[in-house]
Amino acid sequence: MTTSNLHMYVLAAPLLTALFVNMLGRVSRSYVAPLVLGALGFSTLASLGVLSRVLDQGSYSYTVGNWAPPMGIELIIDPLSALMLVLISSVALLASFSALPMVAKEQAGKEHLFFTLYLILIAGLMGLVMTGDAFNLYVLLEITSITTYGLIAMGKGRAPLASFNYIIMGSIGACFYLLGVGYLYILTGSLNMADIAQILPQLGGDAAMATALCFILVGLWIKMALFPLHGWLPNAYSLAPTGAGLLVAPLMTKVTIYLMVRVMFSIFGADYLFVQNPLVQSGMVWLATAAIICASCLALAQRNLKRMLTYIIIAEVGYMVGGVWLANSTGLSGAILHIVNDALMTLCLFLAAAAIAYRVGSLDFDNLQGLYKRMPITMAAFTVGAFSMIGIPPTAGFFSKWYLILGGIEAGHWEYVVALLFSSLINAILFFRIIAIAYFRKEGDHARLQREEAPLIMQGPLILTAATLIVIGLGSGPLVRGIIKLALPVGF
Amino acid sequence: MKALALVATLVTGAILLYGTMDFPAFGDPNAPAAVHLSNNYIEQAVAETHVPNLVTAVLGDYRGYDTMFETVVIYCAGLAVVSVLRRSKS
Amino acid sequence: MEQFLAIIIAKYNYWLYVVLMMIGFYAMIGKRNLVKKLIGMNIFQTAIILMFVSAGAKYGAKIPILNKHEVLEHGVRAAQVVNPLPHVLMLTAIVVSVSVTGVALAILQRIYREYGTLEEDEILEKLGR
Amino acid sequence: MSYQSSIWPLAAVLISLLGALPILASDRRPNLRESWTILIAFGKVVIVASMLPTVLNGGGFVFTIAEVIPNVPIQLRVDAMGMFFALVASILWLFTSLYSIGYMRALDEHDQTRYFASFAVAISATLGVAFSANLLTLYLFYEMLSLSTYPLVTHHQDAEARTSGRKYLTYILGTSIGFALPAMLITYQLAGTLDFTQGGILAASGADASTLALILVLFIFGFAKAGIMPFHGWLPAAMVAPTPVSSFLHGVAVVKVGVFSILRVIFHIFGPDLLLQVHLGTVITTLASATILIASLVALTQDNLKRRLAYSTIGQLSYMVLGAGMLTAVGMTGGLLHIAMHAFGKITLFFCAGAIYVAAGKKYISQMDGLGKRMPITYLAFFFGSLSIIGMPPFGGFISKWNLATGAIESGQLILLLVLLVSSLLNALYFFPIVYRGFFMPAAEGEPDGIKEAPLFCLIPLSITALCSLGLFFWPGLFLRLARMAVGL
Repeated sequence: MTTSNLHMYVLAAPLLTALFVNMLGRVSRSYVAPLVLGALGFSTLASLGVLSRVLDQGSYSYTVGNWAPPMGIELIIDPLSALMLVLISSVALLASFSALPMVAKEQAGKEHLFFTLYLILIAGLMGLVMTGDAFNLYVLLEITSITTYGLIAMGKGRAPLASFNYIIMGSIGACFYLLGVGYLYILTGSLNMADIAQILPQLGGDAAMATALCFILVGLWIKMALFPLHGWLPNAYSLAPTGAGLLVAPLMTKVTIYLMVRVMFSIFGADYLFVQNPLVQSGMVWLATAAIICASCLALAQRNLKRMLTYIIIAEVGYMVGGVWLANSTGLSGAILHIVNDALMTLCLFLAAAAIAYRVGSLDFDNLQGLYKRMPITMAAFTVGAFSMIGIPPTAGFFSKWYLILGGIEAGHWEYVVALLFSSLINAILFFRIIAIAYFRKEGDHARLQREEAPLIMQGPLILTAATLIVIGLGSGPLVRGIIKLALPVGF
Repeated sequence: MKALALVATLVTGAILLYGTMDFPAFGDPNAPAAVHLSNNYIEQAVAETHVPNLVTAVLGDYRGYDTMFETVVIYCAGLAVVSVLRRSKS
Repeated sequence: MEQFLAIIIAKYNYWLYVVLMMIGFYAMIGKRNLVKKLIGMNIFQTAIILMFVSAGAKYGAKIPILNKHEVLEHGVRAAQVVNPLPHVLMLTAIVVSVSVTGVALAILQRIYREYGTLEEDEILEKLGR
Repeated sequence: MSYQSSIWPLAAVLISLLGALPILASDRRPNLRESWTILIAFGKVVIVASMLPTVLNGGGFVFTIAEVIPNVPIQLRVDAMGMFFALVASILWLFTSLYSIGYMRALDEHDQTRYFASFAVAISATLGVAFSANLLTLYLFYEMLSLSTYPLVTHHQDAEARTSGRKYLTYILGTSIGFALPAMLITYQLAGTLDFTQGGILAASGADASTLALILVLFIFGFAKAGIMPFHGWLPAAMVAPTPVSSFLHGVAVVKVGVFSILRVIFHIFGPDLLLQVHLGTVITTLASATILIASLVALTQDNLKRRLAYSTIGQLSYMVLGAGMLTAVGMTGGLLHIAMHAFGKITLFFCAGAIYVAAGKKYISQMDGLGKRMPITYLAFFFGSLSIIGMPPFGGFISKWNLATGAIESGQLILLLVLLVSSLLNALYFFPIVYRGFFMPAAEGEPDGIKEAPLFCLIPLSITALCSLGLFFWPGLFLRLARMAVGL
């Protein structure tokens, strides 16, 4: 194994293991857990290797099958994609620990099917962050979508309906993206991002270019559930099987935001987006502002923990989209840092929700009373995750919010600054409402509650994630200086 | 609702048509799409891959990575259908 | 006006496919029957496929299957062969489209099993009860 | 001033934070748990005191925890001003710990482990604020204090506690996120740093007066723990907490953290010179004066003893802000000094209120007739405390008020002198009736006879703090010197 194609091993491990999980899982369920954890553990280590190599020796591009781009498909391994690889593999690994017992409980008899789709989804996400080819991106986007459709539809009750809704919306998004790529292809004759970026400025085709940009972006916004295109997300994510939600909720929207960043800067370039079209740029910040405020208000109306979290995810999408479109390096660093932090925060909260669901069953607010006595460790970790979402130092969420707000001030977009602060306050209300419910009990109920924690395999990753939130918070200086500054596109 | 859908459709269509303004005419042999990559494939593919069918050459070789994922898509879809339709034992 | 017509005639393929796409798109977002939505999705995707393929067309060119020996000896004039790349892309896109349709149909089956109907309004009514 | 790198500031902060762990671990053995509490409190005083000589000699300590944002590390630094506050807080925590044991045991409260653990975290945060080297670190510990006191405020876990807890968080967290955080970010954007620097960091930024005014107001309201009106409502609400919490946190630590933060901002972010230059001192003094007068008037109307003390606290806190707003060295010394003087006085008063509740089960002033004869020590201590707060010689409060009055005259704002005088009169009006009722009114009919002094664990700390209030008049030297060093005299 040489290190020059280590990133391919990161991708191949879950993809190949998926086959074995399906085959061996039929024979015996006991093969599933070691295979899944082994593959993802390997991927995590390998992706760390990729990251350290990139930081050490700089970005490199990899040509699949040795066909030089733009003829063949190019993979780009730069600090940003390496960081995303680490994020995806580690989040997936942590989520799997908790997903295993949940799936055994909810999907008895279908574990091998579930985890095959699950691993392919992870492989798809890894492929997405590495690819440098616009069409390849579409194929991978559809892989992640189809696996997600399947995973969500495995849920109970209304889940298939939510999944169908997601299929329709997701297909519109994918089709729009494909249309945009088609326009770019007709315009330039190329599919390689770097190649397109090189040809585009030499062409006069402003209308087609703008249309392509518009459709690619709208397509991705549907996939990332940017308000007001978010309609499919709350049902899909809250009704999905718990094990699927654990993986999908932290990663899908974040990876799509990464894709937006990639497409924006690798194909169209900052100059075209921000300098030539300042109106679009500030319009986008306003849209993000509206997204943050509306999604936060919608979250207030929810009476179920998971549904509330899904609306928070939508609000956080607004954070990052706004940060990217602020068009300064502070805002962009904040957005990238927030991709990492938000993935971990969401993971932490969903892990806690899974642990609660495992013991309590329902996640409606009324059923959470007295939880601090019953599941103190789970709730402690939940509290850390909640603090991070609110943005209380020294948890990670504070620091990404710091950069985002600072970027907003720098760019003079005060509406965005206000929206971020507003959303922090709403998050504080949302989470302290839950904390209060879980801390207090029904009037007059003074029976000594039994401690009944979730199994260790669910607690372990939860505690680890909560600790990571604090460690990343305290280490955000080196993280930004050492990785994210390097990950910014050229010109920032 | 239907009116909204109609408006959305018309707007989308109008933008798409507006975008086609810059496109080369149908069948133009000098269109960018017809000269940039395509010429490379047509001229070199046979020599490089020894496959007379250019579509196969590109599909199986130059863009084999895509094709690998294409098969994965089918595999996923099959699995998803099975897992959605099979009732769980619990 | 004449100029405009000339543009349309020169690019009539795109105009046709955009109209087709929008028929599908409208069905996806406007129709209340789930199967019609799915059919709309297929129309949309098919129109995109057609658009891509038509972008690869060249007047007077032949299909991209060549005589290997002849090419190796004499080479080939690119203008005489249509662009193979859109075909390749669309093979993949067709596969994706079929797969999504398959999954969606399976899900529709489950929905039908559960609610006994595929009309969105009726399902929502049943859920509201 | 030269700072030497040292682990001691961190130790001072961490000892009680880590101390929460053995407290939690000894959940089922109350004696062991309380021994831990005392031990940690004592250790904390020792560590803080051990740094005192260096600070008095013009030195200091610094410790960097983490480098988080360019130019803004999470860093602890011990200087005269921080030392001043840390000394007050850690000494009074020791007394409060003793008092807590007596109070909680006498009332047989539930969940005492959680109580003591949260308390330990809260004092950690307080020292963290005292030793913060920059605004970000201060903000971090400020939030930590808000959150760690939430379980204390809602300790009773009933409907009233729930409402108050919500109010508490809404005010404290809401203002800190809504006002203090953006103010801090704008400051960072303007100055490129958040370090507390003698003379301020904003002077060099060239910001115009309206921006500065905006930042200043955001900061003053953002640190709502200082109870500047109209963001004072949380303090009376927080009185549902057990009395030791009210006495220490809402008489000393929490509220003074708010004041301390505002003072830090005025002294070391803006710098008095800059504020003088753009005439922003009046903004501070106007807000503070209004709060002083209104709070004193409201206090007159309160029948619940703890609520009356709470409104008194709101008024007294604004004295400190007022002193800082005078922007003269003497006024600023007075403001800072009042942190200590008020702390010793007010904690005595709260201790007494708690002792009365423990011994007689009474919360309302109108029910306390004739109680002084049965609980003479408690009532005498209460009398001492109130005299100190009113500012009578020979009690500590006189020294700080004297400085404040001098500062008012020096700054040429005689109206402020008038505010001080009127409010002192009001202070007397709302304190003396309590003492008078206790000693000279006959007890109500049908009063049970068994009422006697509270347990020793309660009585001893309150006597000591009352005597301290007295002693600080004669020996204010240490605090006076630290305060003068802090303002650069």
